Amino acid sequence: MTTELSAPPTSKPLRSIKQPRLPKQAPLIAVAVAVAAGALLGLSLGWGLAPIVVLAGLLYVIGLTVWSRIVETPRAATDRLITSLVWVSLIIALIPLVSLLTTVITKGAPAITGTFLSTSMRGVISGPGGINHAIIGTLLITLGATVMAVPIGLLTAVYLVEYGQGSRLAGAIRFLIDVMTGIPSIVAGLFAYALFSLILGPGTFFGFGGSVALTILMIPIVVRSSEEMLKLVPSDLREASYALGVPKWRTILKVVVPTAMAGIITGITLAIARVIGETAPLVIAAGVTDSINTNLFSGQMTSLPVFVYNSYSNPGSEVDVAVQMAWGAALVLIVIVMGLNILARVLGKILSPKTGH
Amino acid sequence: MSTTTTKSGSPKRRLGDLVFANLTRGAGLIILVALAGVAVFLTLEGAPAFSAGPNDLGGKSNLLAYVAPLVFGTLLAAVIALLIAVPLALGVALSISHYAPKRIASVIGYLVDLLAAVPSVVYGLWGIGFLGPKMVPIYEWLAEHLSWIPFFAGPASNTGRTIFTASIVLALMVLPIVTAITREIFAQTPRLNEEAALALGATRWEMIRMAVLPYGRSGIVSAAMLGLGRALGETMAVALVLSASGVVTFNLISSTNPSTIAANIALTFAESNGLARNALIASGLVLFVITFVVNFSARAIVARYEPGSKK
Amino acid sequence: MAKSIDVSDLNIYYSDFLAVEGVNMTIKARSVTALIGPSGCGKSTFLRTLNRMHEVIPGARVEGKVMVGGQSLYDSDVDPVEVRRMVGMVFQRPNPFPTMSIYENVLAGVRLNSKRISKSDADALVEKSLQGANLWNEVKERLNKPGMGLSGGQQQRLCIARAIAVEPEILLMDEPCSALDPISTSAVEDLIHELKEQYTIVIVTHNMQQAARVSEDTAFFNLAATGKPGKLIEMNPTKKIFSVPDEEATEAYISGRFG
Amino acid sequence: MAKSIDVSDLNIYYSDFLAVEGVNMTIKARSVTALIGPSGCGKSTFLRTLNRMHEVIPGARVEGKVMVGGQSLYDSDVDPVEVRRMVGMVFQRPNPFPTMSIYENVLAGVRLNSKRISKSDADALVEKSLQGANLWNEVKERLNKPGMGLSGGQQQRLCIARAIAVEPEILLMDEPCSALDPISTSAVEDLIHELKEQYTIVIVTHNMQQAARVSEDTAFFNLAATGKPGKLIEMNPTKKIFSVPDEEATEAYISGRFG
Amino acid sequence: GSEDTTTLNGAGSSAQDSAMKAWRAGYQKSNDTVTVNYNPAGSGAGVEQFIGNSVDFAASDSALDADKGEIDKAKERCGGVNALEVPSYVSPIAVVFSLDGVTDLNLSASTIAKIFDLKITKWNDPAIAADNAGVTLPDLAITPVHRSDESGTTKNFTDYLSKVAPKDWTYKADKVWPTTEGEAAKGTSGVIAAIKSGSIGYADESQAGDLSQAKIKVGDAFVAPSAEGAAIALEASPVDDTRAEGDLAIKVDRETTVANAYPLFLVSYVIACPTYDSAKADLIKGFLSYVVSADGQTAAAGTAGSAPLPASLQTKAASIINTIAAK
Ligand SMILES: Nc1ncnc2c1ncn2[C@@H]1O[C@H](COP(=O)(O)OP(=O)(O)OP(=O)(O)O)[C@@H](O)[C@H]1O
Ligand SMILES: Nc1ncnc2c1ncn2[C@@H]1O[C@H](COP(=O)(O)OP(=O)(O)OP(=O)(O)O)[C@@H](O)[C@H]1O
Ligand SMILES: [Mg+2]
Ligand SMILES: [Mg+2]
Repeated sequence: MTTELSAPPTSKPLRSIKQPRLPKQAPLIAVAVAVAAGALLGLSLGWGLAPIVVLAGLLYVIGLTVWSRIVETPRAATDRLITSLVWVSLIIALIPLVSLLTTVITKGAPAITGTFLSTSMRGVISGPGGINHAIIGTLLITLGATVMAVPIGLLTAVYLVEYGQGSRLAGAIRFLIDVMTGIPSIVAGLFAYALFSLILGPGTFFGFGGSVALTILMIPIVVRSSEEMLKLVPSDLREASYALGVPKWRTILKVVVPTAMAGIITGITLAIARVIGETAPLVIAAGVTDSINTNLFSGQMTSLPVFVYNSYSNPGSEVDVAVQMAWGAALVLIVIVMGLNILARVLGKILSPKTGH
Repeated sequence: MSTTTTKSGSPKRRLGDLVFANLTRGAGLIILVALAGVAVFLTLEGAPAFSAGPNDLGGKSNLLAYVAPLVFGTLLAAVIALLIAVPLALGVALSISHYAPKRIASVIGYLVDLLAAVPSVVYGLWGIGFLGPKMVPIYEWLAEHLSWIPFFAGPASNTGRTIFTASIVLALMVLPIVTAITREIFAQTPRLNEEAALALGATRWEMIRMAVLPYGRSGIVSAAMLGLGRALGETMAVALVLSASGVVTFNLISSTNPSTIAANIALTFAESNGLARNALIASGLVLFVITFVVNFSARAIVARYEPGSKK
Repeated sequence: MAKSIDVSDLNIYYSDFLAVEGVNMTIKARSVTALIGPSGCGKSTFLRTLNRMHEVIPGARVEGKVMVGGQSLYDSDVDPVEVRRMVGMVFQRPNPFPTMSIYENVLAGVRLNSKRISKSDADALVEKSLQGANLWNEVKERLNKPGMGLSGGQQQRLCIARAIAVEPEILLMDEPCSALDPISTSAVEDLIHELKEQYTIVIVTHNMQQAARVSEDTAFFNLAATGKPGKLIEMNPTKKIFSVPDEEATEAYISGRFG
Repeated sequence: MAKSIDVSDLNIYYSDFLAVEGVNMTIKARSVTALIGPSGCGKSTFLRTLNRMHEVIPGARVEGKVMVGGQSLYDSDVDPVEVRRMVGMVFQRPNPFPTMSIYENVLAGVRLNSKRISKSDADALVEKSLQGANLWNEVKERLNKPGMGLSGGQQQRLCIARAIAVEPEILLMDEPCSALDPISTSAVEDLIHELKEQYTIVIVTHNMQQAARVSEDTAFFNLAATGKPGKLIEMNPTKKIFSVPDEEATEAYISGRFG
Repeated sequence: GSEDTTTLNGAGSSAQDSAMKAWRAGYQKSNDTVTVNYNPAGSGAGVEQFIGNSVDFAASDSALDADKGEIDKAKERCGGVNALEVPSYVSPIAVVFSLDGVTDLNLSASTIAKIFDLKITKWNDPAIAADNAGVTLPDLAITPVHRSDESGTTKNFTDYLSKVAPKDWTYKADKVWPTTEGEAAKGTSGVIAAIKSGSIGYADESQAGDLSQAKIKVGDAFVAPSAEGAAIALEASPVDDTRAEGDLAIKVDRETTVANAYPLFLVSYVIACPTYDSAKADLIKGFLSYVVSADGQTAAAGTAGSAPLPASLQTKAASIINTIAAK
């Protein structure tokens, strides 16, 4: 049955493992050449920086691929092409980020002063005011949303991973969670507003209404990310705990969730970051005020994005001041989110499994 | 010691377990109830719009004629956004999971997560103030040289506030979500399969094509679906960036653009009342149904192409 | 305290798949019983029915009787959680809880069950258990360091310490040394020798030399073919199994003709 | 065609950790060489340096020389991708590509180089490789079914078919049977017997009976303690190793005094 | 909740937002414990919320609409009595443009209509040149910019065009921009931001910033947008006498030819009930009285660039607000 095989395949030519290869620094050389050529060509045609960069990028990708194609094998060339594309896509993704951040920082930083952070807009007609009320509003409303979305989301994720495997309900929940990500934020706001108008009577604008709207937007992200993280906990650990005579629920609470905590926290931060910048639902559900309101359950509340939006769209007579305040508030918002992010990472580090190495 | 013997008569299912299991199920049910609440709310508030006339529908004769162009714009913007965002996100995710050294990878991951933190208003302002003007020369070039392609029929917008610019902004907003999920999935590709490919003499890209992408296929689709949800539902950024006229056109670079459902709600909700308001909510319901259908079909497609590999 | 185990007519299923069929076996108290056999013959599956860990897998179930010290494990009014406290288990791969320190790992069984235990009692228990697992001297200086920081062999002994801290009467071990280097292996084997003074020990091993070294009795499982159920072929004192086994299949397996 | 392998003064590192130290070894062409030794002694690590799979792990590197048929594997102008085509590898756990059919799995490696392979050539190659792996008769009816649907032993033979389809000159196997039942194991062992007519085979095994059954030469690795580097203790014809080894440590290991 | 006695909630016109800032600040200064919130959610939303009893007062860029049943619904909300409605804010709407080298431009209503309807597409069109002797107009495409959101500004602008140049502007006055051509932008600030060289748009005069403002043809003269001009035009406009008592809706006369009048302006109203719960009644009466007072109007003029109400209207408005009483 192995007749073909048993014929000694001596006719096969001796295969060489040595292949002509590009020098190790080939990508760097290609970058340098591409930038130089792009700059030369671009400058001679009187182009701006952006087209030159694009040209250099193209030259790099094409040049390196062609070079590799000539010297190395076609497969190596493809590999280089993809590698270049991966790096280029990374750079393309980072350009807008950098641009966004520099825009916000250069336009927003001049607005940031002690009074800007510590006072409200109460009594301020045009002229520079403060965003203390909006900071408080953002923090309280987001806190409210987090306090609701995290337990519900986390428990649901636990259900999906630990209890619901294969059950129809779990399948339905998983599917509907995906659908939930498609709820337009403004619809969430309308829903929250309608809900509380129904329960508490018309005209119920309060921070908590905003929190409920944001909760609806947060939940799918919390569930999805926590579910993935819980799935990553090795079943070894669950079994180790069961074998010690620990009931399932305690195993989940004391072993599974803590082990996944770092990832769960990352997911929660992502969810917070996603909703903390929402405008439309908060205008509808939480209202707007110029004054400081520290009660989530009564009275209208302004959040930073709403403040940004209103200052930009209704700047009053001193447009420059208002617009600068808008950028300043946006900067504060981003700093808050970054702070949360770092806090989460630190928390994650503290809580995450310790390898000890 | 003898106290640890099995107590006869103790309940088979422990109380703690019973309570906790039901608690988690309850949380899941709360989500279902909330979603049902949203659906019921949209239906009840949207239903009256079926009797709305041209006065409340911006001159359109009936609800269908009112919503159809918006659906078109919504899908157009979301599709373009995904076409831009998904390949980019895959590239970024791969660079994090398979290309960059670990230290750099975590920095990149952090930076991309930051993109998720930028408020949508700021995206909108950036789109108007920075991206739009930068796109103008490109649009002019396209209108001049490629106007025979319907997408670039022109005339080019002089502010760059086109559906294409709006889609780029959407793509950026979608990028972090898709990246975050796909990079997790890529990182989990069984080492076994990657090594199998490498041991057969695959280059890095061939290894990714043979082992990583097929393994992550369903995850990529889920990630794209989450991103699509965001793209479909994004309100403020689109409302700010887009020069929306509510037409139906594939022309991507002129100042006359289709509007999207979510942006249209944001643009007209404030000044609407009565039936016009019901019509807007009905359009929200349509958006809800669209996400539902898209998700459903995406899952069906994934299931069909998955040869029983997903445990 | 250590108890004997009586298994009669045990069939073990994964959903509809009969993995192990018709096991009848008596395991003596305060002795070491080794389970050997080729891969996939159901050694792990069988072991896990002895502390009702089998049913943790969705769809898994058993038919038949397992009696521990006269009590039937699978009676309807028996709480599996209680069973598992009485019958401890150590796994193939050491699995200390990654979020806990060495100290907390040892106390995990007690603490996770929210028994209130005074600091001094806890200290005493930790020391006793770690000494019982031959680990005390190596870790007493760094009890608050994470358990994951130990070497594989130390981790495995930490898991044994964790298992004996809840004072079980029986200890099940599923290839406890297969991921360990030879020095750690012999440390664990020495430990098993000491533990059998107090516990009934059942150990699964792929390593026949190990079975010969540590056990009084040996049970040989085999299966006719993949997809067929595993069966207990022979159970006898280890000495006999390794010199003059009753069955030909045992002889073939031990002499290395397959497996 | 099969080639011999010469290893001289090989040190293998994971970042700063020296995992294997100073290996000198000659592996004969068209024969089976077994690597044995306790867990963690570096058998897998060493094996993976023979086809440059070691460097796939971030931070991993080697010092020293590996010559295959007179070509040095670690020269700077050597393409690791070509090395891996010449030196095939089979892993401990069968790893067919989950999204591919049996047919595609076999062709996976071939497709990489010759994209335009005619249907009839492809069919012939699939049949030849599957027959070479003793799997043809079992799967010829369902070549388009997913490879994951096979039993463990069949999957492992599928992986062998996949490896030999690219016509390597050397075949490395890392505990290819440790996850298989005895029947599948003996199928794979038979296969190894046939393959050595054409290939140079290096096999890592935990199972000394297996080493004795399949190999001409055996290399014994050991390590002084966890954290110390593994070393090649002795390499000799298998017969000699299992009867009168040169080293005491080998004797101790083989007679089951540890490991 | 609206039962709070130290908080007044209002919502509505975003055009009035700047003025409201001034009024709230001014009122809160003398009434330290009071908080007045104003949500510039839009006139429609404001009226809707007022009718739905969600806010205490509304501000709207157009008077309550009988056809849409707003008057009846407002009556219902106010316990069966007609709601009060007084003008509070008058703002000229400027036709703004950006054209290199050109800062002064005269445009007739019919030319504006043709430009926004894309009948005139180049700056050097004879129709424009005819009104601008001595100005060199470039051969450049015109990009008209309009609001993408619904707004009172659009309604007043289209109202002006349809009344003054009915032949060239065949659409009716509406909050929604009636055509799909041209550039669309959200909000006044969006329109301002979207005006690049060659563009033309319309926006509140106070928000025009650095953009050039066209003079529009009134009678035979060309008038630049100004608060005074708007006030003159407003004074020339009659009150709608079909309305109930307490409803001071204005029928704006776009075609006025009174000297220096600038008829392209927006008039915006505040809407409230005649009766409230006892504590609230005084609050709202106090606040709205301040709004229409000379002080309030000057404050708004300072911050929002609006035109103070003419004295006659101011007195009428004040007397209507004075009727607000506790239930
Ligand atoms: N979770 C499971 N679901 C379904 N079948 C399983 C499961 N675990 C094990 N089996 C099957 O049960 C049989 C016995 O497996 P088991 O793991 O008990 O063997 P073993 O003797 O412990 O093997 P090894 O020596 O490899 O550990 C095998 O056929 C296996 O495929
Ligand atoms: N990816 C890795 N990174 C760092 N160290 C590693 C890695 N893989 C293995 N090692 C270390 O290298 C040494 C040799 O491991 P290796 O896996 O080669 O042993 P082995 O002889 O194959 O053992 P086994 O029989 O258990 O497979 C061990 O100390 C191990 O901890
Ligand atoms: Mg087992
Ligand atoms: Mg190994």
